[in-house]
Amino acid sequence: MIFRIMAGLAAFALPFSAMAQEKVLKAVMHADVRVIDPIWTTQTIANIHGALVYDTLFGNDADQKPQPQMVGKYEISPDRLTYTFTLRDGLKFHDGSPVTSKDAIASIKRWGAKDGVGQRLMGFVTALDAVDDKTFKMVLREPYGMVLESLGKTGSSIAAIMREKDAQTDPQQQVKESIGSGPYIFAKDQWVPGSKAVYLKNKDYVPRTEAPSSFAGAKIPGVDRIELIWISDPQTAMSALVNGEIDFYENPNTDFLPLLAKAKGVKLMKTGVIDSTQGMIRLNHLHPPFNNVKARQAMYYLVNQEDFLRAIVGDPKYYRVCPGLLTCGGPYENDGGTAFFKEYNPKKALQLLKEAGYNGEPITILATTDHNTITPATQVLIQAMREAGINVDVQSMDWGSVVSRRAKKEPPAQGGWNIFITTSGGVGTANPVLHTWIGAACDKGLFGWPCDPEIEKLRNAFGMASSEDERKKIAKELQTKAMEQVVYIPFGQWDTPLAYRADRIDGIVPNTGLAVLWGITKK
Amino acid sequence: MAVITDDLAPSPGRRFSLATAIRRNPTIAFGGVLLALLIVMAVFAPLFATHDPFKLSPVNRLRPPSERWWFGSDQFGRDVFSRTIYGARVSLIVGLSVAIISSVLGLALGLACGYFKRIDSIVMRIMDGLMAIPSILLAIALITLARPGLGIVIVAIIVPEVPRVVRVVRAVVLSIRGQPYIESAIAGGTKNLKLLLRHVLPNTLAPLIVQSTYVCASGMLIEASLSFLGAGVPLEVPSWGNIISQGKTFFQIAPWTILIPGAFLAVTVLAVNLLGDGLRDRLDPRLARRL
Amino acid sequence: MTAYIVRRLFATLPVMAVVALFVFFLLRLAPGDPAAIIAGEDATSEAIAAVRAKLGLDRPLVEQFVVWLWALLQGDMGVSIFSNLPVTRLMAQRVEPTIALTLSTLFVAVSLAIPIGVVAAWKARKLVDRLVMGFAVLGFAMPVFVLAYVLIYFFAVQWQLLPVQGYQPLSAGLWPFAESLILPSVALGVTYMALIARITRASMLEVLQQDYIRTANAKGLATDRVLLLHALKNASVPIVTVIGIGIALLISGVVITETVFNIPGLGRLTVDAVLKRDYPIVQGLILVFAAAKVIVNLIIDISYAFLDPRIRY
Amino acid sequence: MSAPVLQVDGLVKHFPILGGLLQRRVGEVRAVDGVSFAIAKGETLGLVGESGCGKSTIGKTVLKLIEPTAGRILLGGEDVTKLKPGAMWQHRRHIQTIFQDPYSSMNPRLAAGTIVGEPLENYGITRGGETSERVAQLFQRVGLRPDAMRKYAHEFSGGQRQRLGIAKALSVNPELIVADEPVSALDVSVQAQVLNLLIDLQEEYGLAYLFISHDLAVMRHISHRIAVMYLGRIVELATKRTLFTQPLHPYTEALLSAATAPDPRRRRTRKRIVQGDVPSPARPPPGCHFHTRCPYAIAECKVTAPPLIEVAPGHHVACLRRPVGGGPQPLSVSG
Amino acid sequence: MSAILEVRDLHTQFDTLDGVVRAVDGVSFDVARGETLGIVGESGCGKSVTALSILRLIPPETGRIAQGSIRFEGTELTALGEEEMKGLRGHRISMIFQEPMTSLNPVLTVGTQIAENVVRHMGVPWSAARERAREMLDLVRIADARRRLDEYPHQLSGGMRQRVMIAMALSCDPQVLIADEPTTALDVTIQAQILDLMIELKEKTGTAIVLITHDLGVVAETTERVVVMYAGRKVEEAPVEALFDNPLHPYTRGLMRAIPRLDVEADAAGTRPRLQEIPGLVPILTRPIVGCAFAARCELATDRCRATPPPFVDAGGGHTVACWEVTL
Repeated sequence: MIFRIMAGLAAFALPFSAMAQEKVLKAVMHADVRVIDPIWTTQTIANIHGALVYDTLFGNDADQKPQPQMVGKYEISPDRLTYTFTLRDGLKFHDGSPVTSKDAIASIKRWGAKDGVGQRLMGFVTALDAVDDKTFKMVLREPYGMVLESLGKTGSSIAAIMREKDAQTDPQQQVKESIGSGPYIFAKDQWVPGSKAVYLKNKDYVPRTEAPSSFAGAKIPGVDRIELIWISDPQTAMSALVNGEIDFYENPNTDFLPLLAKAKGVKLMKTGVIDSTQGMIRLNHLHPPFNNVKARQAMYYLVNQEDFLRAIVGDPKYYRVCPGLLTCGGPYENDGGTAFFKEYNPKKALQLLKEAGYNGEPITILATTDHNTITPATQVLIQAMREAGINVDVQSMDWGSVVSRRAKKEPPAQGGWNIFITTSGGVGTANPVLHTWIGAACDKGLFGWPCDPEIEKLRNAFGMASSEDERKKIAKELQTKAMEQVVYIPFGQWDTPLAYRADRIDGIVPNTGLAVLWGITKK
Repeated sequence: MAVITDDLAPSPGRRFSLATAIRRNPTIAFGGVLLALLIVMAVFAPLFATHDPFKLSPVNRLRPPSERWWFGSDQFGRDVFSRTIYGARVSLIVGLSVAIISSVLGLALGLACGYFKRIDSIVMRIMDGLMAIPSILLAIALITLARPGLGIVIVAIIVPEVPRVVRVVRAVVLSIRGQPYIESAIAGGTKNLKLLLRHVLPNTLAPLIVQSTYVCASGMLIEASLSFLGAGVPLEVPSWGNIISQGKTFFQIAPWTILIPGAFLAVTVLAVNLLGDGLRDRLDPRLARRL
Repeated sequence: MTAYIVRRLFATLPVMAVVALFVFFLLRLAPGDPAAIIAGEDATSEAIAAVRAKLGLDRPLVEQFVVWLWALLQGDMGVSIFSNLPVTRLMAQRVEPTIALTLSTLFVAVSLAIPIGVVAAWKARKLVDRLVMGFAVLGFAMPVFVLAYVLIYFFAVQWQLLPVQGYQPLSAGLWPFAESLILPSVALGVTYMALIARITRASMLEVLQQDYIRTANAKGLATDRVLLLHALKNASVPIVTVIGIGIALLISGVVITETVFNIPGLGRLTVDAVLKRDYPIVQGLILVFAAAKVIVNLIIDISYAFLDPRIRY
Repeated sequence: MSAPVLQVDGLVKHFPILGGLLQRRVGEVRAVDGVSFAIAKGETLGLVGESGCGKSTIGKTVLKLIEPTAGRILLGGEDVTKLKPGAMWQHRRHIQTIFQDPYSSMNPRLAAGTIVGEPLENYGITRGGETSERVAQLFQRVGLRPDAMRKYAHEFSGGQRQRLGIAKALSVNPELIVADEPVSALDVSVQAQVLNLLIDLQEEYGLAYLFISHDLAVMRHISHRIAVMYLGRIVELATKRTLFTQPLHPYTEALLSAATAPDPRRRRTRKRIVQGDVPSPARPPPGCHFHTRCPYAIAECKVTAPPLIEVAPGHHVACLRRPVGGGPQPLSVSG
Repeated sequence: MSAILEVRDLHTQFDTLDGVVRAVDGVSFDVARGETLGIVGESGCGKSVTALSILRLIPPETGRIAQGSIRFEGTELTALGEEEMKGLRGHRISMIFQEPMTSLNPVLTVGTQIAENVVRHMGVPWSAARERAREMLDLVRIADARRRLDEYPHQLSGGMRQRVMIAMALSCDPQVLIADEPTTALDVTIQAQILDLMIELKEKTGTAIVLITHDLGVVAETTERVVVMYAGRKVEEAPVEALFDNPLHPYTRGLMRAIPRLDVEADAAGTRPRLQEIPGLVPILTRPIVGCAFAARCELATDRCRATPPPFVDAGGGHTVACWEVTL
């Protein structure tokens, strides 16, 4: 009897399984897609989403050289003050409407109002006007060396081109729809926040013809459907990959790398040429005690990078001690200001803090509970601070709440904070202009709000420098100043290779920091 | 003159002997001894611990059990054995305080409900409402209202447990009220307060004690579950739920981080449950039906 | 009978009213300004005031409650703070896995627990009984999440027999659907099985002491008829009661099981919402779970009439 | 003559039956339906009847453990019907009770001495050491060793527990003891001990008993007067001797004919005069409740409820076919 | 008359926390075809355990037949396999119990409960068994039998339930019917009806009845022969008239004097004669009893009584008694 029912059910289920013939990429990212506006937030996951759905005018290639992406041809005036862009043919939004200059201009303006790199660029821009439907002009106040690099940026937030009406949304508000012109279409009706986001192949997408390299070159949608599945537990995600339940796992925990390396069908892949992640301890410059530079510098005595890296990564093969702010192994690595780092000495730290006026007040640290690198790093810092005898007020919360709370400028007692820890992508941190966390633009800067005009000046100078030697010199100066001001304390850098089922998928485009999924094909 | 009747009825020589007591109530003895050991371990945790349970030692992370780390180390290089021993404190504090507080509250409300109709109809509606909300859900909903901490966790576990105690006490009070010995006491001129204190209250204690052991076990499990979900005691407190929650990521390469606190939790709950089962069989066989 | 059902339905109203009141005050009792919570972290004070006005949070509490209740009765549970999606939509898309998990656990647990409980009672004090009771006591003490990881370790990781995580809808085929539910159902069901096996044994033991069982034995009836018809049918009322109580346990367990097995159901939504302090979702979930429990109780009550002819309404 | 120890006039006790959508009262169990009697000092009045006839309800009602629906209860001439529990307390000392079930009528967590001494404390008759002295005397009096005071109820046998119950009832020197089936749970040999004790005590202290039982033989042994009850009403009330030698109500006759006797020779000679079951007190038959089983019933019996009439001095009967002065002639079955 | 059931030296024991209870301690008796044997005694004397032992219904977890023989129509029941024993129960030997309220299964219809017995032992289909059940209900004079078949026990009165029990017990024409206190829970008028019915049916079917009761009145009115039990032992056995006319054992005599009587003419003054008491309590069965079990309460007891169990003495006419001090 029971068997008969089961047989009946099986027959009923058959047509469904036949439907499942379409090629589906099941990928687990480091986070869950909750916000669908890549401009509104710097969250990496929102930008992975954005990179699938939206296209960009330029795309930096693996060597961080900008290449035209949506732009067909462009001209730079000899005085390097006027840029004329012409969109290539065949660009259409997912709702069928063509991409026009107006869309591009509105999008750049919104991005330029919100994103750190964009703000810097827009600081130079005096006019941004449409010439015709496909052509528009950008006029600068003075020459700026990073125009195309900024537009082709491969880290958060990308300069995504939206429909004009979406781009006119207040940058402080999220766009409600996620309609772009990129290689994949966001299936909003199938989106289950907290569980999965679904993308369907954009059949009308016209890719470029060049070979893909990071954000540059052809973006060929390789599968019919991409499912970004959210598995919060890294072990579960790893097991799911080993078991073949998913195809792609963006950030396996380094502890699992030996297991993954052994697993049949699974391959590991380095995401880019330099280490993908740098750890950062961010202090709040607005409130005591860290409004005093002496107090900030005292914290250097509490950071032994090796301790942090061991706790996060474990295997020394995958991490690197790097006392500088600009990525070690990157083009602008230097030793400027690294002398601020001292031997681990909690007593000394407390003494210096006291000298800076600290008197045992609680120091509020935002401790995320659900992040596989930030959580352990925070624990290590708390331990060190406690050892020093600092009164630590630990606020445990999930990462999303940290992201919300770190934006609060109020004093810690009124919902603000003193310390939080975050990480940033290696490409971004390698370049002083793209590296927004190194900035010190006061209120306009990133959370923590370091404030030092000198630093900002140096960053501008870097952007306008004409030679590589000059850039390197400015970079060193900048790092020294930033280390002195303690814009943040780095605690090392590491790389997490991505893991995927080599027996099932192919065509992964490596890109440090922001996973690129469009090229992946399924066997 | 009436004759003095013979010896008293069956009361075969019951001199107390430990062996007999254990033979008759093996579950009480087993559960009780186990629990006592755990309590000793928790109270004297600093004496038993081999390491500082809070001390991070990233160099020694995820070490398997060995002479130095009896139960291995976790991902921060902390000693799992020492953390587990300290974790017993959290579980026992939560379990015991939940059991005691909800029993006291439940007893007061249950007596009131069983005795006064007006209070009964109001309080029981509220209890029914609270009972309609699954306990973990109710607990985590309450926890969202305040900053995480041991106190709020205990309160959040008590709130869903109290209605269960109230129901038991109320049912017992109602059934006691119908007992002939209550009528007998009333007929003998016993007044309300004395009736409550001398005849009703002592007879509710046995089922209440039994119930409170189950509440205690359930409290410990809920605490561990809440911590496991990240909604329990603050992360740096080494509760068993937190140890497991932090260790779950490394289960495949360091199973000791989950299995050892998990086993301690299971054994503690087991001990409390066995004690409860034994007490139930001993004190109140009628309760056996209701589990 | 109909009158009884109607009466019982009415009786659920005060219960749900208490739940609704609790849920309503949950947000109002939350630390800080509810409008600020809903408006989000970056909101300006004007934005917060706008939200307050829009939600009527500036009006008297009673009025707020009436408005809130009216919306609720029309199926409007508000909008999630974080994803800006309607709570009802978020819950609707997650109901299926939870129901599938609950029902499959119910099925697995009941269909295993009752037979072993019956056997244990029949062979009381024998080895089988001791094994069953041992299992029951252990199963009752075993935290779901520990058991779940052990199961995953062996069945999914070591032997690769079953998926580690995830949920496949029935539309993906019967086997994928069943496969994805086996481990979660077992992990979730063990406590429940222990509970039902215990009550089955206890209830059967009590029934087996009854005079009518002696009568049945004095008639020389076959053992299976005595056990399964004469005894089990009489023992069924407490068993069914505990199955009902256990469903509450299941709902609590679902929260953990879905988290461990990464099942996109209401349980995980709960955890996510709570950790993010997404109050509208938490409110909606409490209401839905409480309603589910009340309905289960109702069904259990009604089922008594079919199990025991003495019960008349 | 002094007022009767207990007088009951037209006592009614109905228990509501709830039902329907709103759980409204849809009917009632007429447990006691207009009962009157009186008990004199030192007298035993027996209440006999089958289960469901209301005899135990009468016992509880006169003790005011349940409130009567209608009628009057007079204790020593004082109307206690409407008294609230607080006011009733004064009177409880004079009316004590012995329960049927010696197992459940003792608080399992109290020592026997405490149970017996409780009324003494309640009424402030004795204090502290005095109490235990008095309790020891009571133990002695009912045939228990005083050193058993420290034991708990479950350590006593059934008969001994009944002795405890008697001691407790006796402790406040009541005038009336309501004894509800005090020996029906006891074995024959123990039953004799308890019955003898009750009689001794009555003679010693001049107690009155309201003795409730279903057992005619026990009733005949202990009572002075006997009231026979059927479905909430007294159908016959007479002295013991009259009732057993000249039963006038057909139901009394039926009870006597149905009772067994330890005499093998009687068995073939008796004729049983009733068949069928007792109707439910929730739906008693109209008219005379007994007409459904009465071999002598006439049409009128189905309509008219017969009043309890004194047909001879001290002999009351409620039967339409037994008019005043009808005498003890046998009735005949009529169409 | 040939004995259909022979019980010899039956010992049934139970394990309790206080030790082994010797509930039945060496009891022997015969039941002849078609006769009514009474077993009488106070609670705890082992009379019900004796009945359960015959059907081998002693719960195996705690109790056992430790010794002795039970022969039914020549077959040794103590040696029979469980399945064969099941074939016998409810078929050749059936039993009715004290509490008609609790002895019928509350969740099964009356018809099912009678018919399942018939199906089990007669191997007939359900329809035929139901028909048989209806006949049986007619036989025990339950009006409207066909409708009653589909009713549940709670819909019947106490008397009717006991009739149903009798119908069930007799449905397979047993040779022996064991009735354990069948009327104790019933009201006087109902008890009379049930006793009459049992006697009538016994005469109709020729089934032997073993009637177990504590009520001397019921024994006197119903049985032909009586076994008196005390503390797990048989103390006296006699034809019913002989027993009541001339009780020989001090316990039997004590019992007869302890009951209030209805049948003796009341004395004119309405005074209340003292009942004869049997002092003391029954012995505790977990302690081995040396000598006569009644010795502790017996006014005639001598040292011999306390030391050695008395043998049975034949007083003639099938009247035997176990007492050292009896004078014949």
